[in-house]
Amino acid sequence: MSEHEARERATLDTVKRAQDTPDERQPYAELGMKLDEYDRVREILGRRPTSSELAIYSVMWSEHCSYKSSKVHLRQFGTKAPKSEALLVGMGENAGVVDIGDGWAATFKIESHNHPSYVEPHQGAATGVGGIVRDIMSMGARPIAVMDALRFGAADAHDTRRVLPGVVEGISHYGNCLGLPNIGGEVVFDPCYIGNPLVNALCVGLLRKDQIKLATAPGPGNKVVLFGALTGPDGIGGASVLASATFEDESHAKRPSVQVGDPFMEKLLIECCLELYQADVVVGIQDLGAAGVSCATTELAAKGTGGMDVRLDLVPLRDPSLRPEEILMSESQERMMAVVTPDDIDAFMAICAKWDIPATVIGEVTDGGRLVMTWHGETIVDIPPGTAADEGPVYERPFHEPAGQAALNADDPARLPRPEDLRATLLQLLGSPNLASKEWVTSQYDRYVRGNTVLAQPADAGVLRISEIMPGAEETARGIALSTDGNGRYARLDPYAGAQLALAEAYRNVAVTGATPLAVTNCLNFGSPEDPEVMWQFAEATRGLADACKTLGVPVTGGNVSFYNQTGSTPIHPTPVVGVLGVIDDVAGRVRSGFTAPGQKVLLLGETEEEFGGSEWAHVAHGHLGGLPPKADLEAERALALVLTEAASRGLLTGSHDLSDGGLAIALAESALAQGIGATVVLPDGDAFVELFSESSARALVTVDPESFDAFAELCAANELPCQCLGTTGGDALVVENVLEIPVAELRETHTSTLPGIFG
Amino acid sequence: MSAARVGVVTFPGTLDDQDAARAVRHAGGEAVPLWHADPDLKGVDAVFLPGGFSYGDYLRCGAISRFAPLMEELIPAARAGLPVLGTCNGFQILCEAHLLPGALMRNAGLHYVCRDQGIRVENTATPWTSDFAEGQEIVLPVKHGEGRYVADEATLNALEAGGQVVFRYVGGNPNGSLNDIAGIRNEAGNIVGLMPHPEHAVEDLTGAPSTDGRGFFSSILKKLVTL
Amino acid sequence: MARVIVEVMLKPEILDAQGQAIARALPRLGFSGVSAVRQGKRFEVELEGPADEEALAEVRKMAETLLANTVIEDYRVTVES
Amino acid sequence: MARVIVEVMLKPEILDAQGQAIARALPRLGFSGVSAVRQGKRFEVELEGPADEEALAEVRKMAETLLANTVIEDYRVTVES
Ligand SMILES: Nc1ncnc2c1ncn2[C@@H]1O[C@H](COP(=O)(O)OP(=O)(O)O)[C@@H](O)[C@H]1O
Ligand SMILES: [Mg+2]
Repeated sequence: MSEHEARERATLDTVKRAQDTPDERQPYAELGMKLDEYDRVREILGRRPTSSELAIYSVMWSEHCSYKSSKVHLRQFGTKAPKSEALLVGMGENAGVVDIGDGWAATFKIESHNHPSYVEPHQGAATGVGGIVRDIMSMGARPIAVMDALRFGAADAHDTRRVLPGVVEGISHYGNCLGLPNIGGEVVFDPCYIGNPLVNALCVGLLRKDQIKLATAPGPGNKVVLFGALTGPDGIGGASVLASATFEDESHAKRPSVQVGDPFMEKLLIECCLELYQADVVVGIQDLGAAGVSCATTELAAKGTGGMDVRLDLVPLRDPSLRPEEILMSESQERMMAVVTPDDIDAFMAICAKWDIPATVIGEVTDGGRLVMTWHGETIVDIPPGTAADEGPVYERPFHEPAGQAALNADDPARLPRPEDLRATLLQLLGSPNLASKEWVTSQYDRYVRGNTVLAQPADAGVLRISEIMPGAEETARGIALSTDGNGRYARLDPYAGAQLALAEAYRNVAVTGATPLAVTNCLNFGSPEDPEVMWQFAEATRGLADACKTLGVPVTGGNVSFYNQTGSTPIHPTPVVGVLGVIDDVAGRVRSGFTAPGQKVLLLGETEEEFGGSEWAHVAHGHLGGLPPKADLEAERALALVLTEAASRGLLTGSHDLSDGGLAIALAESALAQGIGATVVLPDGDAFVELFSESSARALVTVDPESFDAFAELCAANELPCQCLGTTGGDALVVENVLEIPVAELRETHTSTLPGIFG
Repeated sequence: MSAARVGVVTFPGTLDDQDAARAVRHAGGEAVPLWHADPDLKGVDAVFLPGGFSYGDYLRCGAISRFAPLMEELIPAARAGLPVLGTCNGFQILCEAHLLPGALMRNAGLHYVCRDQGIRVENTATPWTSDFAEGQEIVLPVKHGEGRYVADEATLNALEAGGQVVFRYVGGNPNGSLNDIAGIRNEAGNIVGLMPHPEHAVEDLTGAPSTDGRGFFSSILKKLVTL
Repeated sequence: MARVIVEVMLKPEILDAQGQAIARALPRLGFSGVSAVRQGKRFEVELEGPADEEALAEVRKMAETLLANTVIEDYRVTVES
Repeated sequence: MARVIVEVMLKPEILDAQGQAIARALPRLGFSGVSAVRQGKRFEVELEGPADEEALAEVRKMAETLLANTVIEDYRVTVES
């Protein structure tokens, strides 16, 4: 035994030592644990935990892993869930799975990597993509596309120029390297996100309906295999310290070590996993994300027999000096854990070798009901795994309406001066960072790779065909559509309505392509749950989202909560980001975005009210946030989607675009920009400013061939959907009669020059 | 008559192999998968080196791939006249393997660029471009971070003089490549490399801007049938 | 007219995917006897004036804020001899 | 157990887009007095044995064929002192 080993041995905190030294002081507080949580661990174990056990409980019971503050609210997504035949796997697994027909299923999920992306934008965002992709892989699916919903401080703020390019480069590099087309997302700027950018990454995967994999370790005697990258000191403490505690400006020195990704390794891991599934040599599988080995072993064991023996010293290391506690907490990327029968282990290892993926048997499933870990023969962990994985603390945090909420809602934008020059206002909005072209960002993403992208930016939703993605899918004509949306300003004014509006917009974006919305994922970005005002926002937003999902008939299949998004005591706007997945029976019938041909009738669907609370106009023209957000009329939203999908399937639509931020004016401009085709329209009776810029929901702009007009109008009437013919496409200018005329070239110049002007 | 057989190479990290194979099939050929670690060309009539990030594009794009066991077979075969097309990463590999002159460097704008790009076909005297008209302008997707073609002056002059510049960017140069070069061929003309992606532009349904990529595959298949 | 060299390497605890990929490739390419490779960056900074203490302090600041990402990288500034 | 350093820099006649971008950014960031920046790569190669002539010849070959692309780059091999 070397001197080093001897020293290590002497300081090793074994179960035996824990029994012998019951009163030893332990750094539970430093690991983010409360005294009562620590006491609960002692009670469960009937002794003090070893330091390795403390590492496990502290990460597993962190906000990030245990959802201790959000659980009581998230339950509504289950209790209020609409009946859905499509839902194959619901919340609680790595990702939800939805039946998309013809024997195929889609799995999708959105997750945040906000804090790491502030500390190290490139790696933080890159590993965010990597993590969500592994979640999708662990369901047995081939990842087929990614999306990214981003929020930054003001576009011209100094720190935004540091954070945004790094984040975009990280997503770009990681996603592009994996060969996953990026089919959509959002980029939103608001001063509230300075110091707290939001980086929410979504991944969608495809699998045969009968080949879903679950994170479970059944069958005593089965082998536990760790495969993928070696374990290093990446993001140690990240799960509890980085991901769930707010950090202060002066905490430079306390910066935890960040995780660094290797997309090449992940690409090999994807192909390797797919071959393992194909060969049917995997009994259970789990990705290693936050809390690494701690999380994978406890969750696999808890969902299996409950028993597992692990030899922690067999974990292959990048840095040989790592201690067992560190190995347990390491967040090294690009790792997976599988449960494999002894009969299949050779075949499993051979496939890993083919892909150059290191794989090591580190343990075995037992029927002992306990997770036991040893380190060079000494027992350092001996716990009932369910207590770490499933029986974490649950908090009913107090909440109340924020002090200024009523005053905020009373500050109606009706008091704001209205513009005289609507042409100038349209251009001002179109060139504002939130509405300007996002091409500076999206041109860094590969949207074509693997040749199955039917629609991507700047379409309302990303659309993929299924038939060519995987062997055996040739027969299906189906496609899937996906959109993510969220509006922090709306949610700030009314978190209940704001969450519903986020869902409504994503739902509408999916419907305008012709797809039927099926299921929901969500990422809830909020301030500190220990702040009762933030907790109120959270409670309202979850209640709103759950109610809306019920009304619209789309179940929540999974998601993610990110708390502590605040600088000092100032939280970000509550920002629920909602992703909706839809299915289109014949993907060839998808509807393209905007004006696609001249001579088409331009129709406005839905009803316009005077709604300027939280609007883009109030924000850009006046820096104003007050009043109430637009009404979330879900029944109207449903009727609109029904008409859109029905019309698409009958081939009645030649183009479509939903109305959202910036209202009709921006929808018209974006539609003209899509292919450089102008239009001449007449506004409905009423105040031209309101008609153009109000942000009422449940509206869309569509074009139809004059020959299809009657059939389409009938369809609208049958569904009681207001439909007004505004004019005709054609020409090279957007003409709103008696109001404004802008050449498409000028629209384009205004739309495309803003972000390059800021970011180079 | 059996279909012409076009080998499609997969390295660890290759991404566009599936699209390349599909494009070959759509054009009526047989796509034969070739694995980087197998030094076996399986008797194919032509080879497509597709895009991606082989070996993560670590070190330099294509630098590690060119040493793959398969390349030990491919390099002499290409020198002996086997038609070879490299797109994007495939082009980079061909340059690293010295089958084509010059090198591909980080884009002048320092960002990865994915966009629909105008391209002029400058030379149709290759088995991959014979179905195009000289001077024809087409649109293909480009998507790369390191596509700036560079070569020393003598090489550039020789390329220009010898009609070895096969494709040039029009309507804007996405990466700052010298002389707007988008693709080149070797002297014999059997080896062609370009940054744009014909394999993504063969179908109406998928979002790519055109079906102009079909010309590459119809060219090579005609050539192989008439051989 | 002095030249200052800034060398930037990943911190030892940070995963060097590039270096690892090279090291893994070497035996296949017929190179043996290498136990590890790390890849970093090297900047040659040409100064208009002499490399005096003041100028070096500037270059160090430049390395700290721009050339290196000190969250994951270490740097070293030397004057070319 | 020696460490050999391989430095790879672009040939002087090749446009160094990264170096130029840095040089252009410097004045904006408040750094003056820099006339040019060039960016290259630095490899630290850990040998299993000593850095004798034979080993160095191997590393030179590695630099020539793999670590540098001699169409556009020059390299230099040194033993770390
Ligand atoms: N970060 C991003 N990543 C990928 N695509 C993006 C991103 N941001 C915006 N996009 C795409 O740009 C287009 C315009 O975005 P946006 O105006 O927010 O769409 P919408 O209002 O329909 O939600 C959409 O196709 C969207 O998916
Ligand atoms: Mg939209």
